[in-house]
Amino acid sequence: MAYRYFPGCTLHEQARNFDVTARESARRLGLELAELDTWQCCGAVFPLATDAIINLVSPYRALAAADGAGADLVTLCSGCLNVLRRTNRLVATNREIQEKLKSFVEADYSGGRQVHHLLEILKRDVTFEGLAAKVSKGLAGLRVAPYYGCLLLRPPEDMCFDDPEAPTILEDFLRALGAEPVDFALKTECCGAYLALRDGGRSAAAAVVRSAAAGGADLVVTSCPSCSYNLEQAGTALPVVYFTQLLALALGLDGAFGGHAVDPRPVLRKKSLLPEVN
Amino acid sequence: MSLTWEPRIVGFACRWCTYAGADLAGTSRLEYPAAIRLIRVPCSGRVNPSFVLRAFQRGADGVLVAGCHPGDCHYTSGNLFTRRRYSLVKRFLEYLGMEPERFRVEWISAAEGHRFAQVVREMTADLRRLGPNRKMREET
Amino acid sequence: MNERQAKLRSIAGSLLAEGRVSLFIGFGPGLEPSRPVPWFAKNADEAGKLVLDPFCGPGLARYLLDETAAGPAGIVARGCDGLGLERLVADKRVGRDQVYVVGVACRGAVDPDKARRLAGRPVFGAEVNGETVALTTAGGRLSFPRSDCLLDRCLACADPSPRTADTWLEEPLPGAQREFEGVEALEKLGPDDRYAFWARHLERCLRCHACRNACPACNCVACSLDNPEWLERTTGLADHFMFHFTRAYHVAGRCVACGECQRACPVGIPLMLLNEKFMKDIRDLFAVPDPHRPQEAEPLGHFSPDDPEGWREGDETL
Amino acid sequence: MPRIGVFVCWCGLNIAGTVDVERVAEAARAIPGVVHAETYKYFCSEPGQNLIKQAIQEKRLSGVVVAACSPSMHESTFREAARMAGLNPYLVQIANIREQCSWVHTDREEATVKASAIVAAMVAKVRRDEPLEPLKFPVHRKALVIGGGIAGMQAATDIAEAGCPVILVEQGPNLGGRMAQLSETFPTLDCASCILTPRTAEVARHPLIEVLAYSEVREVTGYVGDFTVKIARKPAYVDWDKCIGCMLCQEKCPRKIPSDFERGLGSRKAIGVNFPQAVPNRPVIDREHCTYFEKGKCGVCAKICPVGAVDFEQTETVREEKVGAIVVATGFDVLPREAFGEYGYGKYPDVIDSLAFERLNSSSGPTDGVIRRPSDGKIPREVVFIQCVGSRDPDKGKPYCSKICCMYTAKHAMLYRHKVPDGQAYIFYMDVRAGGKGYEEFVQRAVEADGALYLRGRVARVYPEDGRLLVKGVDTLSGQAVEIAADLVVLATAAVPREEARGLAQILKVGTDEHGFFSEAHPKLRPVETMTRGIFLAGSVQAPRDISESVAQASGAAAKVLALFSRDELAADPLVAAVDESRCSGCLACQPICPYHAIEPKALKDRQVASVNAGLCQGCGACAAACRSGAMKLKGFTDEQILAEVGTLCL
Amino acid sequence: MKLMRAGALPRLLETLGRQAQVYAPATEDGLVLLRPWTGQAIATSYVNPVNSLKGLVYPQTEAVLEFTGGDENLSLREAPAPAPQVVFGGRPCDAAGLALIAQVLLEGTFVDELFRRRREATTVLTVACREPGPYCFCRAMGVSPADERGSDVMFYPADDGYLVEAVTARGEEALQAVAGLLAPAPDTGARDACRELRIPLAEKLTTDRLAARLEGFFEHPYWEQVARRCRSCGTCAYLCPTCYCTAIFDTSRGTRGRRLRGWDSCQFKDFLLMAGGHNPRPAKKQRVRNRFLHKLSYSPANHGAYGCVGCGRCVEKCPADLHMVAVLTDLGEVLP
Repeated sequence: MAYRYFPGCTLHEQARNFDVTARESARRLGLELAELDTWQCCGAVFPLATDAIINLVSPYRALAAADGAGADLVTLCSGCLNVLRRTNRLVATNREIQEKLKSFVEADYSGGRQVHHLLEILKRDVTFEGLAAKVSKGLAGLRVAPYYGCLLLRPPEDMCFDDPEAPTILEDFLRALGAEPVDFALKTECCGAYLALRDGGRSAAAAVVRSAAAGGADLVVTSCPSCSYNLEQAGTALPVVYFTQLLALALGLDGAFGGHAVDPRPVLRKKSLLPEVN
Repeated sequence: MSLTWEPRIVGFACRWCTYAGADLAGTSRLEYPAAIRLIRVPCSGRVNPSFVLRAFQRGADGVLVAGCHPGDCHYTSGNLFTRRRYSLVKRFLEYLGMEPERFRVEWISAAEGHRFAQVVREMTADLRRLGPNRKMREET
Repeated sequence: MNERQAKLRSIAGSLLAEGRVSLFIGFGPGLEPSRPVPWFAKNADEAGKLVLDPFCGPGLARYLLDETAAGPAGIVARGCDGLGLERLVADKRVGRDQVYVVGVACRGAVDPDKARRLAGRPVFGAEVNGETVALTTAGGRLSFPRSDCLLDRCLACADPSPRTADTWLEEPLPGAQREFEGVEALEKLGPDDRYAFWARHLERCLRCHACRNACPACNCVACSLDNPEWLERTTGLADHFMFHFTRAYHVAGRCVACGECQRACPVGIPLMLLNEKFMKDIRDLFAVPDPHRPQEAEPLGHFSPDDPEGWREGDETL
Repeated sequence: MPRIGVFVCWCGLNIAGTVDVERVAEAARAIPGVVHAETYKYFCSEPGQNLIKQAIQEKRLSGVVVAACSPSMHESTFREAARMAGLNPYLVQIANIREQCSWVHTDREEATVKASAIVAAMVAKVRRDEPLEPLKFPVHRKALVIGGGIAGMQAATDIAEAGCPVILVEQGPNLGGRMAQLSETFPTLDCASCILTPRTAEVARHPLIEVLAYSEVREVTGYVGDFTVKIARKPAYVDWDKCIGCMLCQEKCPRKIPSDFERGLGSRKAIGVNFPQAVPNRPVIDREHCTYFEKGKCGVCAKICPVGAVDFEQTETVREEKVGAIVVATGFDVLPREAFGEYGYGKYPDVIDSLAFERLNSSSGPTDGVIRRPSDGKIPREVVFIQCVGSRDPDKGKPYCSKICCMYTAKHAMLYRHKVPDGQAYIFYMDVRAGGKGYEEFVQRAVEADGALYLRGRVARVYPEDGRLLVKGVDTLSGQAVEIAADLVVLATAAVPREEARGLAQILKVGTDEHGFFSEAHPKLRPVETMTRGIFLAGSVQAPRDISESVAQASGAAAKVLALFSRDELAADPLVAAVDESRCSGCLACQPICPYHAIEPKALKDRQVASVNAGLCQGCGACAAACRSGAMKLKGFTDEQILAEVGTLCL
Repeated sequence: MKLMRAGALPRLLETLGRQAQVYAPATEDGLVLLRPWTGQAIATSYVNPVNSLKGLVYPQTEAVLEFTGGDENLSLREAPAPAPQVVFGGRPCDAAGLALIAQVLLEGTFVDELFRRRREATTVLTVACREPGPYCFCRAMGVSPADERGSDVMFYPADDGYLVEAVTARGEEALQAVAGLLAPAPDTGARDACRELRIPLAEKLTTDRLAARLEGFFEHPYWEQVARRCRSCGTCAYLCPTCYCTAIFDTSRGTRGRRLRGWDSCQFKDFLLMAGGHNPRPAKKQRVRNRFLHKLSYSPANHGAYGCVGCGRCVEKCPADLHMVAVLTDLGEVLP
């Protein structure tokens, strides 16, 4: 199954390590993530106003491009997944909006395609047993707190990603890598998103990280650049990495751990998962 | 025929489920087109396929046969015979040239007042598009 | 003098002589050799006149309805007669023990009208072997393809021999699956074209009941279509639709495809296309491989918990 | 010549508001055979019915059409009125011009034309009606009650007290049902077992009540007055006749398993009873958790039993009973644990449901009545009660209100304060519903006397934080987000039907709503009856009910049963099938169609015909539709009548 | 005697069609039927149309009267007068059949108004026969291939057209209207050919003094034996150009309705079923015997002509081959 890859703006800039580790790992697992040749920002937020159709033009264009290439769309960032998948569902179910977008974008896409997240593809095509077999260096001993945040899970009827209250896909993924997932209460709580910038340490993000630390986690893993930023700025010593970085590490590839606000490498060295600094 | 033609639907409704569902649409004050006129039968299994043709013969534009969902029949198996009979009769009517939208078989429970109103709305809309039925109809 | 016919005469004769049967139903000499008539031999002499040749067309099973009242009756049974008898037995209208079946392997009956048109003159004899039919006329033997000579129903026949018989005149031929190309062709048309097809044919209907009275499945003591509440005597197209819709539904899952209704129709309405539609749907919807053969449980006399809702798929294609 | 009277009801404005009733009456007058037509504001009222009676007598009517509300409302009322006026009740038909016309259409012209057509169709039907007499059947004055809870026991007792024998079938090993698990009951706080156990003993002792515990109904055939019921007795692996109830086996059994009765908070032995005062006081072996059945070893109970009552080879036995009426009282269950992940229900040990809190409260419970935390057994200082968990929640749970949770939660708060004077109870609620007698006062006492703190708002999430449960909710009255560090969280989970209810409904051929609660014949007029005559409902099988309502309903159902048994023979609707032997070919195509096996062959002089056993026939008409020659006639719904209705509706 | 070129036929019908509904033989699904003519091709190579002339003058269903109103205000109305019609292409045997029916329905004590009006509104243009059909036996029944009875105009097929000759005043009138298309006939060869046409099947049948010889044949076992193969359907009666039995019945829709007359067949099981259930002819033998004795014995006795015109339709179409020629052949051997 060929997919068209929609990286999203942040993965070309701030979260380049997310993008690089994803591509390398995918290639190692035999998954072909051909990037869309033309794409724009997904709009970052799915418009709640029913007449804000102009905001849907960009995600629609990405969907139509993928459809044009005869493939489904795959993305990594929770934000992009949320916007693209909800746009896709709206186009498929709302005839009026579909007609307007078609005429405006001059494309003929009416919602037949699907939008996948890399984790979903790993689970379905590679399967976690298959992944475990491909792992060259299991992340034994590494205690990882899987943080879902909001955009992957909610609203449940649109996202259909996992059980909105008790998701397990990240835990299974981590076990496949040999790591030990840490269950913590706030794994599906909001990280504060844009509000976190205002009130600094006291923010929701701090509560999340504290809860993860309380669970005994060595580091937190997420799939959303904005959550990652907020959790890192929460002013605790708990490192926050993208799930693809651990995937790359487990597959013996470079985890691109440089450039984090809280450097995860000391923890990984302590767990002898990274070679000592030479 | 009145000046502006109004579609006429003859409905056969089983008293335990669909007829009660239609009553519920009434008690819930739902509104639906006046095209349908129901005939109360003890069970959808009572509806002889020749009744359906008699309705078209006498001028009905659409016919509905509706009963309990399979498994809920007050008489256990009435609707299961309906399912078998009308699987054949629906296709035979179309084979004779009847447009599929003119004859519908539905399962509508006593709790589905909305579903009943919805079916009537859908049928009426379809029949307005198709216009009056001429096929298998006697000359007046 | 074909020895099949001679063997039949001797069997019938001895059955009558021994009193094993009070009557033997078969074919006897008609006006022309190409039109033998249903024959009811009551003694050895009349049995001696029995005819068995490729001109024996009319269906015989339905006569058993009236002829077994007086006592057991013998019958020469082709596949269609055998299934017709099974139908009457299944409907409890004739006791199987009241009938002595002489099974034959039928290769199809020549349609006298088709033969006359092809030969252009009276026809005295016919031979069906493989795919050709040899007609003997005053001007010598002429041979034609089988599909030009035989009765429509024989061309579509899937049951050359009855499924059971008390004695066999010859080695029975195996049954086959029926195909329904005629139905499939009609299904491909749009609703209006299909209606036009049926309206054109049914408009000629005389309501003479030849089809009903020829049919082994139409064996009711009192037919509901004789009741004016169900069907008035008016002869409008809508009444014809009501008659043929009701009759087709009444024989649905029971018709044995003997084709006698279509053969008997004086105005050439393709009645089998009606019955075959029900057969095809029963085969496809209820997984009955041979819908025209009487089943253990009648298709419309029982249900299965996971029956499909046949009207759902009916919405787009038939 | 038919002399038909048409009576068009205004129904106040319900019909007359949309339908021009005078024009409908006028149109009816023009129909051949109609000799009388009038309108009136309320024909179902006493004066209204008198108008009909008067018209029947004065105009010698041969048929009546009442154009009014649905036949399911007043068909029997108008038929009774006609009978009193001397007209055979089955010559009365109802034209439904309210629920199916005036209430669903707004255009006056359209509604009036449609109403007239419906009336005309009913006139056509009445013309072809024939006078019928109700069929008479013998009545087995014996009742079957399914469910040994408080409702079932009440119904059984009322019926037995009236001198009729009762078979009380209870699925579990002992009587008591849900109430046996309760500690005290609102609003009087009298202890559940004090009022229940005497009743269970009384029922078990009653000469006319045969208790079949650990049994299930497998099949019900027949009809009111003559039901044939197959009851299966599940293998208890203990011969209850021999057993003397010494409970040595329970004592000595080495295998401890979590007890469903204790909601998993306490344990029980693989063999034993649910609670000491259980009636019948006989043990049962839980086959799934018994070492003998798993590995073939142990068998201590068999060795220890002084009377050799333990029998590992015991198998299911089925017995057949003839009963005249059935009362269904199978009670309710609570929403399964995994339904609410956000509260950690089933993941965090100190998040329990109300039924478990009842067990904590119960003196015969796992903690002998002391409120202790399941995790560490400490006495909780702060307890949070969360109402409407799964109730009034169309998205994740059930849309309906479970009715009893507001009351038992208030009770829990009071009991908690009585047992832990310095403890603080918080109750997150949406709307307290305390509509019963003395209920509101009871809740106010919980607030004022026992200091329960009611917080109006829903709880978003419960999660553990340093040994306690952090409850994140909101208090909508103050608009403040609220966070309570609680030692114990009690969820008032939704009441749902028992899992086996749907199967039982299909065995009894009784309808259920989409949640699985049994459907009553009519919410207002026939709450304890079902659509199937002779089958009645009591208690939470029909919808969440508290104990007083269940008992009241049980007595109501018992009264209905006794009304049935008061007559020596039953009158049944004569709308059954019959064979016109002159038209019948005896092909018996109808026989396999009948779900009630009511059709048999019948030999005439020279041929065979079909014949219908009017007792078994329920009048579904599937055979009439299968009869090709039109010989099978369903009275009240004959081919001629339906064809006439079709013809009239198409004019 | 006039001559009309073959090509002129459509113009003739078109002219006559200006004041009347024209019927002409048309081919449909391999059958030739008398159909309303709207300019389509006129069939010529046929023995007899499947539907006979009778069907257009004595239709299968015909309104006797119409009624409206309830119990008090019942009002009756005569059925509307039939529209004038011109029927081309019927054969002389059909026309002779029509004449027999006319004799029964118009010259008896009771005059059937419905039939009279429709007969008078009809102009019968009969085409005589130049070639016998396989089942024709008209001569055996006293009908000739050029019989003029019942026809208004005779058309004798000639090599290049038709010899045309009016028989009745109505025929004369019709020919006046199309005089332009007609030329004086050079000779009467075509007519004579039709008149002398030999009918081989008829020659095999001996039907002289048949009525007399049938006296006392009522209880002969022959009827029992031959009737066994009859299926009591209505094919013979409904195709026969001379059967005139009908039944009266009402139909109503709400307060409007019609009283109708429709064909019936003495072969139907319930033809003579009376109120109360009595049926004088319950057995096939009685019904089959009645049909043939009516046509061969009672009709000659009452109306001086056989009740059969030898058109051969029943011979071709009876599903059990129990038709007039079969019986006549048998009677030849069985009767003294």
